[in-house]
Amino acid sequence: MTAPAARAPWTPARTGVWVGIAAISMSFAAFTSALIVREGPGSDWQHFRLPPVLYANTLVLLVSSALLEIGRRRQRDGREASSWVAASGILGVAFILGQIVAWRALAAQGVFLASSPSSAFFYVLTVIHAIHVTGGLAGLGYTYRRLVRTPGSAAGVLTAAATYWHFMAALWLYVLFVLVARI
Amino acid sequence: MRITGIAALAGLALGASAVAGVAGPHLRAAGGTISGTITYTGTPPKMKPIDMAKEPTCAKQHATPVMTEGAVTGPGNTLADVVVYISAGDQPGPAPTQPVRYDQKGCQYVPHVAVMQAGQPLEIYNDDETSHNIHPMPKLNSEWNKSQPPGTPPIHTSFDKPEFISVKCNVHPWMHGVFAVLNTSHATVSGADGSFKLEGLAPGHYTVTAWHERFGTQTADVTITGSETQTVKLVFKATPY
Amino acid sequence: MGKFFAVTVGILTIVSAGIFMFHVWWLPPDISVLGAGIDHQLNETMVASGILFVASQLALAVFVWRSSGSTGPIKIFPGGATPMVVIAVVLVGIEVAVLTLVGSKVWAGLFMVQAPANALQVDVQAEQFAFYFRYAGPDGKFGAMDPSKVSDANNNFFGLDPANDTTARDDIVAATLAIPVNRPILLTMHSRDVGHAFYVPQLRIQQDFVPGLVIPLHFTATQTGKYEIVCTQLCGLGHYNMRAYVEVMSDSDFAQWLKTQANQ
Amino acid sequence: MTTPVRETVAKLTELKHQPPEGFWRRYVFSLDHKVIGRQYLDLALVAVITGMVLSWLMRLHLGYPNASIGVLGPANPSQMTPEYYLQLMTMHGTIMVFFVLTTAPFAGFGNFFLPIQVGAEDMAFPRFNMMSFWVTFLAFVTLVASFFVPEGPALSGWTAYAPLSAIGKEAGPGEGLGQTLWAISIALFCVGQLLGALNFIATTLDLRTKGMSLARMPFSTWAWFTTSVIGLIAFSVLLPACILLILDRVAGTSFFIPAGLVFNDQVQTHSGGSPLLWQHLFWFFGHPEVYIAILPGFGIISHILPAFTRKPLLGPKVLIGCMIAIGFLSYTVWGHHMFLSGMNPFSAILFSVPTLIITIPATIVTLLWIGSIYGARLRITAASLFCLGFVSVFVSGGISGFFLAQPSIDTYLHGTYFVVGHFHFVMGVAAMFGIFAGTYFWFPKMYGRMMNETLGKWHFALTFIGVYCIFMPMHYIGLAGNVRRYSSFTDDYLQPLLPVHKFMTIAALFTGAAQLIFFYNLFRSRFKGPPAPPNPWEATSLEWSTPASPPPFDNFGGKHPVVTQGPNEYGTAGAKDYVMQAGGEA
Repeated sequence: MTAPAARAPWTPARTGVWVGIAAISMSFAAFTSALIVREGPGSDWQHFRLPPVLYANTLVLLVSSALLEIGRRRQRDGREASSWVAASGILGVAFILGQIVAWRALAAQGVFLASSPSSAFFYVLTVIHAIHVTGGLAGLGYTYRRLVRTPGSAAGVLTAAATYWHFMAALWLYVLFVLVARI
Repeated sequence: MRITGIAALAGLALGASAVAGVAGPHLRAAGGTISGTITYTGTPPKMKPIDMAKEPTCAKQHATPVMTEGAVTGPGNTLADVVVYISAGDQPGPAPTQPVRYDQKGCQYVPHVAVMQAGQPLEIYNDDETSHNIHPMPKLNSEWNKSQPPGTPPIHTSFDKPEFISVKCNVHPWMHGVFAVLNTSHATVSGADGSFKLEGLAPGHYTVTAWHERFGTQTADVTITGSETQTVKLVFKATPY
Repeated sequence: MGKFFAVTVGILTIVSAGIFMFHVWWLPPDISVLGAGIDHQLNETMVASGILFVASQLALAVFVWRSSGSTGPIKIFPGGATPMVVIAVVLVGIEVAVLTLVGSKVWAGLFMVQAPANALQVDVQAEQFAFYFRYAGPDGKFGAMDPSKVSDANNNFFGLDPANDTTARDDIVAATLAIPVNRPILLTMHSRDVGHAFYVPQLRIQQDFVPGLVIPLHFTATQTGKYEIVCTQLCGLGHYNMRAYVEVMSDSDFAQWLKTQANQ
Repeated sequence: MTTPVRETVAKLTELKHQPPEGFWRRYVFSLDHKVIGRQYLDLALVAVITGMVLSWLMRLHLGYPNASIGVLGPANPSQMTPEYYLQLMTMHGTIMVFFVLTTAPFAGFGNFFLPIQVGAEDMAFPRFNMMSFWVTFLAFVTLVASFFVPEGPALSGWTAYAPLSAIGKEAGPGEGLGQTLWAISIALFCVGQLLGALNFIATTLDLRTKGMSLARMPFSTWAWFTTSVIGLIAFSVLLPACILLILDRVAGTSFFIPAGLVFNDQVQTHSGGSPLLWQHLFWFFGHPEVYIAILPGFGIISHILPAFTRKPLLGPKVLIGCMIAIGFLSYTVWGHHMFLSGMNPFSAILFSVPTLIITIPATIVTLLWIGSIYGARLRITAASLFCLGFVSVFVSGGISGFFLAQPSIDTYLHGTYFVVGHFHFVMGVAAMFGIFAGTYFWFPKMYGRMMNETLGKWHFALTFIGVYCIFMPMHYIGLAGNVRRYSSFTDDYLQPLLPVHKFMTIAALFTGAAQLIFFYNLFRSRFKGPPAPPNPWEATSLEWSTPASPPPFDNFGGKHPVVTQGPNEYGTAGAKDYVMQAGGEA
C-alpha cells in the first residue's frame, strides 16, 4: 500500500501526540468521575453562574484550531504556513488570558477554590486544561521555528502539533460541557 | 539587683506592679501569703466512671473505676484542680530551673493540672507498661504530638508563652490534662478540699485569678503589706452540662 | 547447583505445605453462625490450591533435576503449549467457577441480607484510637449525635446532648461490646475521624469504618466468652493499640450488665 | 509500513545523534537511553538499600521490641515509637513500590534494552527521556526529604487512605508536612513515568528496525511495551488523585474529607467529601501498578530462560497473549482491595470474578515456564537460578491470591499478615528475582565486564531460602489472625505468635546480609570484573549483536541491523544451537 505522496510522513512525534492524548483523556476521565462521585452524596454542591467570558474563550480556541488546520493544509500543499501557525498561537495566548479573566471574575464574586466542591472542580478542570494548552503553545512555538528554519522537514511536527491543538479544543468543549451540565 | 528588677519590668511591662517591684529585693520564703478555698454554686456535672477495658495493664491498677476529672468537687461545694495565680502585681523573676514533673500513671495524668512558669523545664514520665502519646494542644506555643513507649526516659520540654494548654493521649482518649503555663512563679492548684495557698509575696497590690477548665475564671484583688496571710474567697458558678 | 535447587524447592514445598496441612498455626475456634461457611470455603480453597502449589513446585524441581547439566538432545514438552493452556483453563477455570458460586453464597449471607428484625442494635463509634459502643437504653431510642458536642475529656464520645435531647439521657455508652449469646446483633458503624476497621477473628468478621458513612454489620455469636476486637485499618500512631473486647454473655448476664451500666 | 519507519530512523540519526560532549551532557543530563537506563538502575539501587534498611529496623522492632536502633531511630526519644514504626513502614512501601519495583525492571532495564532490542539508536524522544529520569529523581529526593521535616515523614501507608492522609497534622505526627511531601513526590513520580511510558510506546511502535515485526520482538520488549501501556493509563489516574489530595491538604478543599469530623475534640471545617473516592482512584492505579512491577519480570524471565535452557520457550504467542490479557484484566479488578470498605457488597462479587479469572493467564504463563524446563539442556548460572527461583516464588505468592480474591475468605484474611506474605512473594520477591536475573544476565552488556558467578550462586542460594523463611510464615500467622501494620503486638491472642515474629526477624536480617554479597559483586565487577565478550550467554536478541559491550553510543556502530527471525530460535541443529535475530551478523 502506498500512501499519497502529499501525506505527511509518520513520525514518532505523531505517535507521541496520540499517546499523550490517551494519557490526558484518562486524566480528565478520572477528574470527571471524581466530580460525579463527589457531587453525588454531598449536600454541599453549589451551583453558580459560569463567567460569560468562557464562551468567548471557546470561540477563540476554536478559531485558533481552525487557523492551524488551514496552516497545516497550506504546508501540505507547499504554500506558506508559518503566519497561520503564528496567528493560531496568538489566539492560543488570548485563550489563556481569557481564562485568567474568567478566574478573576469568579474570585471577584467570592467564588474561590475551597468555596464549594463545584468551584473546586471548576478551578481544577480549567487550570489543568490551561496548563495543557500552555504546553501546546510551547509546541506551536517550536513548530513555528521549524517552519521558518527547516520548512522541508517540518511537516511531521506540524501535523503532530495540529493534532494536539485540535485535541485541546475538543477537550475544552468537553470540559465546558461538564461545567455547564454540572455547575 | 535594682537594675535587673527594672530591666525585667521594662521587658514585661506590667504597669501597676512597677512600684512594688522597684521597692526592694524579691523575698521568696518570707513575705505575705494569700490563701483560701475554692467553692462553687449551682450544680456541677456528674463525673463518670472511665472504662479502661482496652488497656488491661492500666485497668488492673485501679480497684474501683477512675472517674473523669473535668470537675472534681469535694464536700462543702469545694472545687479541686483550680489554678490559682497572681495575674497582676507580681514581679516575675526568671523561670525556675527546677523541672515540673508530670506523670502518666495508670492511664491518668498525675497531676491532672500541672502549673509551670513560662520557660520552666517540664519532665514527662511514663510510669505505665504501655505506650502513651503526649499531645499538648496549645494555641500560642507550638503544637507537638509524640509517643513515649514504656521504659523510655522522660521527655524534656518547656513552653515559652503563657497559656492554658489542653493535653491529651490519643491512644487512651479518656486521658486529659492541663498544662497551666503562667507568667508568674506565684501559682498553685487547689487541692482535693478546694484549698490553696500562695506564699512569699512582697508587699503590694495583687490580682489573684482562679481558672477552672470548665467554669472559666474568677478574680480577686488583694493587698499585702507585710508578712500577713490574706484570705480570699473565690466562687465559681457551676453548670451541669 | 541445579540438583541443589531441585532439592531445596522440594524441601521448602513439603515443609510449607505440611505446616498448612497439620494446622500448626490455624484460625482460632469459630464462635459465629456464619463462620462455618467461611471456614468451609477456606478449607476448600486450601485443598485445591495446595494441590496446585505442590504439583507445580515439584514439577519445577523434577524438571530442573533432570535437565540441569544435560548435554543430550533437547525435548519439547509433549503436546507443546496446548496441555498447559488446557490444564490452566479447565482446572483453574472449574476451580474458579466453583469457588465463586459457593463463595458468593457465603458472602451474600454475611453482607447482602438484612439483619433479622429481632436483632439487637448496637451503635459503634470508632475514633483515634478506641471503639465505643452505645445501647439505646430503656426508651429504645438512640440520642442524636452532634460532632460539636464530642468531648473525650468528658466521656462524651458520641457527641450526645443530654441537656436538650431526652432520648440521649438513657443511652448506655461502654468501652466493651457486651452482647447476648445466640441473638442476632446489628452494629451500626461510624467513625468520627479517620478510617478504622472492626475485626474479631473468632467471629470471622471484618468491616471497615468509613468516615461520613453509617455501615451496618450483623452477626450472631454462638459461644459465651471474652474476645478481642482489633482495628485492621491503619488509623495513625495508636493503630496497634486500638482494641476493645467483645463479651458474649448469657441472656441473664446481659440483662444484669445493662442494669449495672444504666446505674452509672 | 516498514519502509517509512526505516526512513524515520535514518532521519533521527541525522538530527539528534551526535555523540555528547562534556561531562554534564555525557554523564548527568545525558540524552543517551543507555546512560538514562543506568541512572535509573543506580537510583533504584540507592532506593532499594534505603528501603531494605527500613525493613530491617521494622523487623528488628517486631522481633525484639526493646532493641535500640541507635542513630537510625527517631530524634527524640531515640527508641522506636509507634509513629516512627509506621513512618518507616510507609516509606518502605512507597520507596519499594515506586522507586524500586517500577524504576528498576521497567524504567531501568527497559530504557537500556528496549531501543537496542528493537534495533533503534535511541528512544523516540531523548529529551523527554532525560526529563523522565530527572523528574523521578526529584520525586525521590522530595520523598526522602520528608525524613528531615518536623514530626517526620507520612505514616498513612503507601496507600495513603483519606481522610487520614488528607486532613493534615490534626491526624497525628507525620500527617503534616511529611504527608504533603509524600503527595508531591508521588505526583512528580507520575509525571516522570508518563514521560517514560510515552517514549516506550512510541519507540516500540515507530523505531523498530527492518524485519523487526511485532511478532519478532523479544518477550522483554513485549513486556515493557505492555507495561508502558498499563502505566500510561494508571499514572494518568494517580496524578489527578494526587492533585486533589494536595488541594485537600493545602487549599482547604474537601474532595476526600467528609463533613463533621472531630479530631482532638475539635470539629473540622471540611464538608461533604468522599473517602471512598480516594480508594477508588488509588486502587484503579494501585492494582495495575502491581502488574507494572511484575510484568517486566515476566518478560525478563521469558527472555532469559531460553538462553539457559537452550531450547525455545513453549507457546511464545500464548505467552504474549497472556501478558496482554493480564494487562487488560488488571483494570477490572481494583475493587478487590475494597471488599470490606463499605462499598456495595454486590460489587464485591463483580470484582471477585475477574480477579479469579486473572489467575488463568497467570497459571498458563507459569506452566509454560515450567514446561519449558522439561527436556532442556539447562545451564546453571546466577541468572538462570534467579529465573528458576522467580518461577518458584511466583507460584508460592500467586497461590495465596486464590484466597484473597474471594470476598468471603477476605472477610477473615483482609488486613492480616496473610496479605503481607502474599504481595511480598508475588510482587516484591518475584519482581526482585526478575531484577536479579536481569542484572546477572545483562551486566556484561551494560558495563562490559562479567559478574562473579560463584558469588552470584551463593547470593541466590541464601536469598532463595531466606525469602521463604521470611514470607511463608507470614501466611501462617495471617491465618491465625495476626493483624498487619501493628508496631507491636499487645493483643492477648497474638502472644503465641511472637516466636514466629522473632524467627522472621532473624531470617530477614540474614537474607539482608546475603544481599551484601550481591552489592559487593556488583561494585567489584563494575571495575574489576573480567572483560565481557559481545555475547557471553550465546543469546539471540539484538543486544547481543551490538559490536561491543557496552554498546557504542549509537548502539550498532553506524549500522542498522536487519532482523531475519524471532528471538526464540534456540535448540536448532547445526554448529551452533541458536540463531541470532540479526542472522548471526551485526
